[in-house]
Amino acid sequence: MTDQDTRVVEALLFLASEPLDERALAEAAGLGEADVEEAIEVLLERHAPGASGVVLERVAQGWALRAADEAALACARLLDRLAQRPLSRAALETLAVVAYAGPVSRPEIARIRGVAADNPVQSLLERGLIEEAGRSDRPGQPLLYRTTTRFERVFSLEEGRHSLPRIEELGEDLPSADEVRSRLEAMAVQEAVSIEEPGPAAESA
Amino acid sequence: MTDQDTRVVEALLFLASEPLDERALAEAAGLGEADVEEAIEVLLERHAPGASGVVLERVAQGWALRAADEAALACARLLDRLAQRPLSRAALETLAVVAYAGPVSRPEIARIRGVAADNPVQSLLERGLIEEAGRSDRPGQPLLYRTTTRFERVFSLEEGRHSLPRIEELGEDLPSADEVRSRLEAMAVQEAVSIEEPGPAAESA
Amino acid sequence: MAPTSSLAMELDLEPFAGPFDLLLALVLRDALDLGEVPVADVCLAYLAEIDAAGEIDLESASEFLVLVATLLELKIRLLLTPELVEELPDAQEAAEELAARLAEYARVQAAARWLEERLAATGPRLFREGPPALRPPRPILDDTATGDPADLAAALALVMERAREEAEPIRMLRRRIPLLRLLDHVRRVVRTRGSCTFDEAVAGLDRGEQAAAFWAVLDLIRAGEVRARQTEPFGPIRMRAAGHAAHDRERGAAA
Repeated sequence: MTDQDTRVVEALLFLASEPLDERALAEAAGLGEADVEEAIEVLLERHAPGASGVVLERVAQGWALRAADEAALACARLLDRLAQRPLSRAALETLAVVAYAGPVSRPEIARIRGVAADNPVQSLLERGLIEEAGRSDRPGQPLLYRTTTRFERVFSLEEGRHSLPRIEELGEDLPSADEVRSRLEAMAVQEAVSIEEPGPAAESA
Repeated sequence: MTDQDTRVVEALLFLASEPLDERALAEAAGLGEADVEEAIEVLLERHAPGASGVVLERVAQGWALRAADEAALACARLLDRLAQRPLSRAALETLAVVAYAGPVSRPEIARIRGVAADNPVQSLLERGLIEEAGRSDRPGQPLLYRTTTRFERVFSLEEGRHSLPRIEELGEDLPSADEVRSRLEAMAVQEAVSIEEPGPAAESA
Repeated sequence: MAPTSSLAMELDLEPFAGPFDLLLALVLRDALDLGEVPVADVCLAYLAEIDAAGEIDLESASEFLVLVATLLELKIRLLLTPELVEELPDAQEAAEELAARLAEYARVQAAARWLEERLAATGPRLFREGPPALRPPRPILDDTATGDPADLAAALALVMERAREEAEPIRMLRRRIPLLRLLDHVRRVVRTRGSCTFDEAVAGLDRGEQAAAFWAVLDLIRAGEVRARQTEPFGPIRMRAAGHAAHDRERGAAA
């Protein structure tokens, strides 16, 4: 691997607007994958935080350049991104469903969340975090949605969806169906008691 | 001017999709123009041919980074590979709108398709299937896009837009792009609520 | 209109992302005695939320019905003797399904929280999403005809179809509210009674008519026929005929 090879790999990473894996880099550069790996090693130093305004990172199962964190504010100003509103809870939940269960259709998302998913799906489409992925073969053939490479970059998922934590790792205090069931029954018991003594709200109704 | 300022300017140049002049850089970075000029001096050395795969260049409208000449072949291979991937549905729809109704702006495409068009437009630009065609005289003067000669070759349209397949609803002869556009827009923004005057029966109810 | 139930105040329904969210929050709340959150209150709170939103999301409303019906089935089961429960085989199934769905939803919430925290921890990841400002020289360009023009026609037809679907007009009946009659009505009530509250004056009218009556009151105040006082937000609005309260006029002159 020569210095020129390194520069060619650097140029490819600059040109592409999506993460590239070692194979794609090797094919385009006309190099072996081992050479590409060596070039990446050199470039990781050259494009480390604090060394360059452009940082090389492992993301979405590939390699990509992005603006350094210290330049985030200036870049946001340039791209006029300051006005972007944070994701709503509905959008985050919908994104979680698509990321873990995708490709999924709108009706399936609605079933899982218990509420219509039209607005959050639209907002996620507009932000480029999810995209259409064909049609379901269920009745009505609803459109299916999956997460995008952009999603993996925004959330900094090194190996794409594989970098999402497994559901079991998300929290020890997640209730099991059995627990929820017994709590529901406890609620229903209380409800049965409260029917004999209606509260003021029930009275006024 | 600090090293960090230089890195911020570097990040801005990397992120921009058009050349930036000193004033634009100074505004985004929150620096004085003299500081920006100093940063440019440093970056010209860092991004000189032979030193980096990404070269800093002065062009008419300002400063811009570009893949080095020595990487030209590799870059061409990469772009061709990217261009050969199948178009997403969103990209194909956007391309159809530009082909039948172009030149159109991003806001117009979004209105017609009912969803923001930023990502598909970027991907079509990258593939060289559409290109910029001046600015609209509508408020905000958005950029207009039209299809390229490359598009005509890829889709074997010998007579350009006149070779596009007829769409029954658009009439026997392909109407002008203006007509197609205004009909599509009329369809999309049609008044969604119509208020009916009640008959005498409704009034008595 | 404002949620009357104390539960609604306490739960601050606004941030809830749907009925599952609400029910899960209730079910999982350890601190509170669950007896204090009867389903009747949940219903009232939900209705108030719908009322405030001004429109009914049919999908979410029907989900809510299913949810409440399941709770009621559970309750019935607990009130009945085991023999009678035998005759309600579906109740068991419905309760199990609801519990399973809520547990699944709890996992979605946890995943959403993880995403949110990830976003906060990594900060904005800014990258270029299109071609750079300058293209490299392109010695080779593969322009082989790989596209099918028929795909373009089909894509445009799809766009047109969707545009039409989305523009499906909704028909609404325009309601005529007899404003002048309401003006006369308010004027008559205030004159005959000398003084009364707004609620008394509009008793028996529906919501649209009440709104129009409020406009009528404002008009009568403007014309100097009626005086009105409200001592606190949402408090009763006391109205009196202008001629009937000389001291009111004095107070007004002093102010």
